[in-house]
Amino acid sequence: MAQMTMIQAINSALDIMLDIDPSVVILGEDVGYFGGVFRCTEGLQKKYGDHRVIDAPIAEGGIIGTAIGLGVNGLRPVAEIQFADYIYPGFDQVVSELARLRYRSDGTFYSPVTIRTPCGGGIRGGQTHSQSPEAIFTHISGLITVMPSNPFDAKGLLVSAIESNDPVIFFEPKRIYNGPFDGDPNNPSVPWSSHPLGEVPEAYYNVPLGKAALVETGHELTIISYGTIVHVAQAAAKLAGVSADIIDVRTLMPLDIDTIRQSVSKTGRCLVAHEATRFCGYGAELVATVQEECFWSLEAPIERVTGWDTPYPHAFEWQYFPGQKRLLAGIRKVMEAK
Amino acid sequence: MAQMTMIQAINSALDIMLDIDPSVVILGEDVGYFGGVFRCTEGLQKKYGDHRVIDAPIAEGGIIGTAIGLGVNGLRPVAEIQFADYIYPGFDQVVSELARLRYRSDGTFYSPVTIRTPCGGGIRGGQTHSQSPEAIFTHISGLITVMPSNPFDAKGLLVSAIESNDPVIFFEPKRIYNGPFDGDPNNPSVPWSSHPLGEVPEAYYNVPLGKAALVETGHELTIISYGTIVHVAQAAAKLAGVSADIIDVRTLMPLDIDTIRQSVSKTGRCLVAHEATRFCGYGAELVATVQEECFWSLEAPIERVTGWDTPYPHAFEWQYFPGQKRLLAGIRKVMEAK
Amino acid sequence: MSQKSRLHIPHAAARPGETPDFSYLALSPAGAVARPPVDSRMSDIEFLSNDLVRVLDENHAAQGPWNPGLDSSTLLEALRLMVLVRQYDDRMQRMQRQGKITFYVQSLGEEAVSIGGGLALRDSDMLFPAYRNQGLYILRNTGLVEMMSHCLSNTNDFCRGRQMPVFYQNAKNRVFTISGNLATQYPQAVGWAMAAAIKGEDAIAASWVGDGSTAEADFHYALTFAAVYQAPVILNVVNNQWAISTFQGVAGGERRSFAARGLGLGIPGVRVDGNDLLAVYAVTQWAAERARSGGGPTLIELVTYRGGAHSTSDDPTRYRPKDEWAAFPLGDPLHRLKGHLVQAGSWSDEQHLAMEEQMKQYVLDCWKKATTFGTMTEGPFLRVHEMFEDVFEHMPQHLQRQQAQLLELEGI
Amino acid sequence: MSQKSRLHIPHAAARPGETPDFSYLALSPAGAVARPPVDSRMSDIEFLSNDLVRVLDENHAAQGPWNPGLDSSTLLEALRLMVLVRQYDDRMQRMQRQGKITFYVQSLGEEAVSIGGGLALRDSDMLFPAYRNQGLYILRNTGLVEMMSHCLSNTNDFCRGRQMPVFYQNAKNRVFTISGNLATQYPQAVGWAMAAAIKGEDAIAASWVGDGSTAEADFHYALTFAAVYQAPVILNVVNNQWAISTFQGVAGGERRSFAARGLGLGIPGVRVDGNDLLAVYAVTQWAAERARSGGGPTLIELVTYRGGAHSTSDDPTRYRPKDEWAAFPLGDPLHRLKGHLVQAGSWSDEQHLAMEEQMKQYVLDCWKKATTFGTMTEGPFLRVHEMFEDVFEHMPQHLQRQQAQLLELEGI
Ligand SMILES: Cc1ncc(C[n+]2csc(CCOP(=O)(O)OP(=O)(O)O)c2C)c(N)n1
Ligand SMILES: Cc1ncc(C[n+]2csc(CCOP(=O)(O)OP(=O)(O)O)c2C)c(N)n1
Ligand SMILES: [Mg+2]
Ligand SMILES: [Mg+2]
Repeated sequence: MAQMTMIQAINSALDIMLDIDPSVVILGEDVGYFGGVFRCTEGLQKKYGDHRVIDAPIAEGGIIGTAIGLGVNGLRPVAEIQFADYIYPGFDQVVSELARLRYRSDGTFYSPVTIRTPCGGGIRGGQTHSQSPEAIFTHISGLITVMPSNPFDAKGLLVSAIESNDPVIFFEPKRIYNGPFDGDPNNPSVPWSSHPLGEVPEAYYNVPLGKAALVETGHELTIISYGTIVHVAQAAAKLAGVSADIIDVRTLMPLDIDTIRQSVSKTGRCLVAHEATRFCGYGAELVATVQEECFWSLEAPIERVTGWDTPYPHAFEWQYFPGQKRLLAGIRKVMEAK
Repeated sequence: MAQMTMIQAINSALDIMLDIDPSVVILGEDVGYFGGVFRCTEGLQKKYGDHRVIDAPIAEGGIIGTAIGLGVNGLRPVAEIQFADYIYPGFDQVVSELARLRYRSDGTFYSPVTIRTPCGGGIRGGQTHSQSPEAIFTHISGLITVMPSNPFDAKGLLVSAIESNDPVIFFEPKRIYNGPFDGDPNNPSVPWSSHPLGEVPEAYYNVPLGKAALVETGHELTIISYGTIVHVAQAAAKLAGVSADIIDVRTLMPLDIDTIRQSVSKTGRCLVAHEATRFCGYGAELVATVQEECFWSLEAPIERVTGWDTPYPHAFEWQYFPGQKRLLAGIRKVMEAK
Repeated sequence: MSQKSRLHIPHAAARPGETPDFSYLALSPAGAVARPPVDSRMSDIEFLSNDLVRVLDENHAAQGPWNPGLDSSTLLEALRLMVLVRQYDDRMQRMQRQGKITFYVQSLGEEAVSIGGGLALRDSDMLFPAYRNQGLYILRNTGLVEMMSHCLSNTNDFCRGRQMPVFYQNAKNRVFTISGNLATQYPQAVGWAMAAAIKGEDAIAASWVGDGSTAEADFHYALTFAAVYQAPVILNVVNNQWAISTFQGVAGGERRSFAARGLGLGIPGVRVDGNDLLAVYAVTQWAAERARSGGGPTLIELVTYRGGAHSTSDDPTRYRPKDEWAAFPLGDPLHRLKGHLVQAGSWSDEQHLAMEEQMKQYVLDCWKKATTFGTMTEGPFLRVHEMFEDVFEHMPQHLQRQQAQLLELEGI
Repeated sequence: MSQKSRLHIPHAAARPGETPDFSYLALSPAGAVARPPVDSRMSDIEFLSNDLVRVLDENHAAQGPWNPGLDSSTLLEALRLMVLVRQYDDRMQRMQRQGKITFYVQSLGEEAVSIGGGLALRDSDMLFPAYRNQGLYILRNTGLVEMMSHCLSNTNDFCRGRQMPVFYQNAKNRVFTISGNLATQYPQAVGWAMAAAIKGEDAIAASWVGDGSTAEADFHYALTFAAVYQAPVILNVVNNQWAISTFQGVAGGERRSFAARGLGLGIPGVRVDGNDLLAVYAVTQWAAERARSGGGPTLIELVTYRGGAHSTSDDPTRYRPKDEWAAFPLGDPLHRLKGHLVQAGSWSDEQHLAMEEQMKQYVLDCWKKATTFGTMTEGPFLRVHEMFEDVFEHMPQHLQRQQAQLLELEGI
């Protein structure tokens, strides 16, 4: 076991997959010689050569389009999109091609592309370096969508994503690249080495896609979240003194409905939280699923705590981010409702 | 008053706006000399000249990008994207630019672009001529999203869209371009001339954005829908013999929450229906909103009837489309739940 | 305002009721254009993007350095394939008109593009076609019965009813699945070619888009990535003068050829008579040799004409002169190749008629066979639950549920 | 495999620890390139995309037909502006290092691009800059206090804290708002220019992107639409050799100049010494005259060098030699213009030092003033409820509710 940041864990997953599978190739902006603007691919070009870790032109649609072709010709491409905010120029290739290739060809063509991309705010990135567009991708049939909340899962899920023959959109919450974040920017920052899930095996392992994690167990409330907000939820639940099941969805599509149903049927109360904008966000699907699956167990309206329906403003990062205060208010509301 | 199809109503709205506002310009693929593949712009280039109704290169991102520039320079562009399935190449210009211009510049720059695009299935268009991607757009802060269900609304809402200083994504359900559709493809097709909302004033009028329409009034159930499915819902409710409020959302963002709240508070039961895929679709937001607003009035789980979470298959168009049978089953389920 | 406007609106040379006018087309005489070595410097081959490589002259004789010198059996096979494509198109077009299939796209007048280009490539090369390249599938031994079955969305459809007619595929023989979205296959072809290079294989990729589609982003991505990595790929632009209702000027063809589009990235372009099978073959062969020997990508513009409607949903009499095709200076590719063989003494009008009849009959037989796998109105039918398969490799729970729900509703 | 691979991977000429090598840069002597009339035929001006238009020679004397013949007061104003930009950059860079602002982007070494280009345009022309064009805002009389206030996200920020630092705007003086997404402004500029043409106005638009950004779709869209409609627009590519860590070859610059990118669409390209203010001015003037007189778009490649890091988040010592800038053959634009004025007798080292000092002081005064509107740590602050404004023209109900919810939570 080693202590790893999420960046190191991701780097380790890539390193292992490049090593054990000669068909794995990486391409993206600045991923090669430089090792990526967040250093996730550091050292890999040097180790595996410039034919396997490839600096790409600044053209997200071109990166994804050529990655699809690389995949159709038997390689297993891992494309990096430098920020999730910049995935939109490649959106058509993702939606119309990557997601649809297997279906439209009755399974004779497919391309096992993994798209890694850092998402989320909290690093003063303003509106074009802070977005969480996961909901959009979960609505597209044919894509697997993942967002880990810690180094252990990040490595294990990334290994599974690369091994998957289905395309995976792999969101990396950049706020927690270097340490967990409880949602209060005034607290001293904490490194992953102080967190149990910062302990990551150096060798190969995987975490299966499609399975949620129950990160806390309780009986009064179910909190469903993913990414950075998992940590905020843990802190807020503690503050509120409520005994909560906290579910880290991890794989957003396909969703692990069973884990959610079991928990909410038990607790009868549910709060859904994410950083992305609220309207038609992923939280809406979680609420809809919970009310469909657990309506008769519900003792209170399901509460949604999310980013506001505005772009992510530079000046008001912490008023935008659904931090402890907002989570706490949400918890109180759902606990007090009757 | 005249009898108009939805195509004629849309043409009439464009004609009137080109006429009364010299800043209105139209651009898109085949919209000029030819009058559009669905004929919505027929005759307009001849009438207003080739500087106001402009044939564009096949480049959706270029159409939207230049439309934004036209708008910033004082014009009021109406861009046509030939099929909603082909809006994705322009997605970055919509999300990162059109939707964000006003916000990022504190209101000093904006571009009053309307993007018209035919959506939905039922014309044997297969997976790339049948999509309903509205949910994706409603999740993007800064966009108004509209989908009319009849000629009267289509004209009035399109006039409002063009007049709006905010960008509007205007979805036109192509299955009902020429007549309402009750969801049963075996029934003889019906023209708009037999429908009261096929009566459309030839002169200027508008239908305000942001207001839903209560197309049927009842007391046992609320059905919330939009576009083609409004007609299917009407037929299914009749078949089921239930007394239902049927709400045609019309403007998907911003959503008319009041109309919904009032209705569900009254009926206590709710069914949400659309043609788009289910997971993280617009219906999820409707369900989430209803359970947040009306939880204590709900006597049964809110039911969702939608397209399946697959692409739209050519061979199984009518098994994919949420027709009367599926609506009926949904109505029964929500009515029988207790 | 229009008079002194600085906004230039491209106008088609002729509209319905007007006399066809192809004076805008720059032509070179057959045999007039030099054939430079494949390893020439860019600046020495730039002329290829302006001139028009032609082999067959007005008398159907082969001329000049681009004459690929194909033997008559190869040429007869090319002719047979072109006839077959045309007969196939004819039957399918009529089947659509009779309501037997929902949609169809002909390649009338463009048959040499697919057959000439396809023949010049190896079986191991991968093809990424557009929807008007049915010739490539036929050339690569895709059964007509299978292609028709696909158009019928029947139980023998290779994509199991998932796609509209004409969106073919043939993985075994290395022809890609067609997308409804224009030009998306272009960067994919470049990626495929990059993978071949990465793996050290000597296969190359080739892709085709229409003149109108060159305005799409994917065209730019493909050219950029192909140039940067010198991918072994042939990028074809089929300039059939029209993109639905807009003529090639709306795609930027008024000032410079489409073959010239890659020059600014250092990609050589070749403009070729797309209705001259020998020229298409020769130019493709040249580009393939460049790609295979590490010379990188070539952009080929095939100058041709869309003889039919855009698709069965289209009515071209609304936007172009009815007799435009007849006035097209590069003629009919089928007629020209036939003429060449006849003038060379290897073929006769009688033989041609007989072969045409034979192909027609073959196509009809195939159609009959295809319908035994089901039609839109008569079984056998695909099973509805297949709709949920292949969204993912393994069907996730939510789709299993939706599938069960549908089967219950349908009483299955 | 790499040895005989057909996959070409572009490699930078020099990496950290290696000797800078600009032998790949094709240079022309100052004054050597002809200045054709603006209404020349495309084929007669193609050389402009290969050669390098330069006016200032090694002795800082102005040479040849592109010498715009500017009077010394104009040149002194240009020099002052360049010094001001550099002083502004220097202060803001340091303020970021001290944690006073969150992010910054310098234009060190590229000052002539914005100042030379901007000066050659009219006030009524609309500018669509990239993030390294702060010079355009300064030239167009955007108050430094306002620009700094923006970088501070304070109460005087013209975009009210909505954007990261350096995403400026100046609607009044016709400089567009900057986006985080690369190149999106390029087709917008073309659309703006089209609107000017539609309205019969004689303003033109100009836009700037980096070499790396040319690979984006929006670059292609802009060129295509500009060519098709002959839009009155100037499209500038600032080739500063680097795009974060990748050199210009990764954007396709190894085989042909960026100026050549539009040739295949019939858009003339001019390659210009971007560190030579006189040349930049002259070329921009030439392109503006073309556009204004109905000649359509021009693509200008400005050859320059990114003297600093990509941004304050970047560390260039990881990927390029430390002394690369010093070895760049086109030198420092500021130094060169100053040299020109000194050698012409209109300026002296002493005057220059004094002016530099004056600008420095002015910048400092502006900074002090700007901070009175608030800093990141000290008030006054923007009011948090402003976050919900301007999403739409009128705030819809759901945002009113969210606003109320936030105010309640914050106890306001
Ligand atoms: C992304 C996208 N936009 C628009 C369309 C609609 N469309 C289908 S074919 C076509 C014209 C294509 O013209 P061209 O590329 O010249 O090919 P041709 O039909 O002439 O062979 C258009 C606009 C589409 N299929 N995909
Ligand atoms: C669509 C998009 N993709 C990626 C980025 C991240 N990014 C910001 S600047 C930059 C490099 C741009 O290089 P260049 O265009 O040469 O401009 P320069 O920084 O050299 O001035 C990248 C990749 C972005 N901002 N937008
Ligand atoms: Mg065409
Ligand atoms: Mg650069």
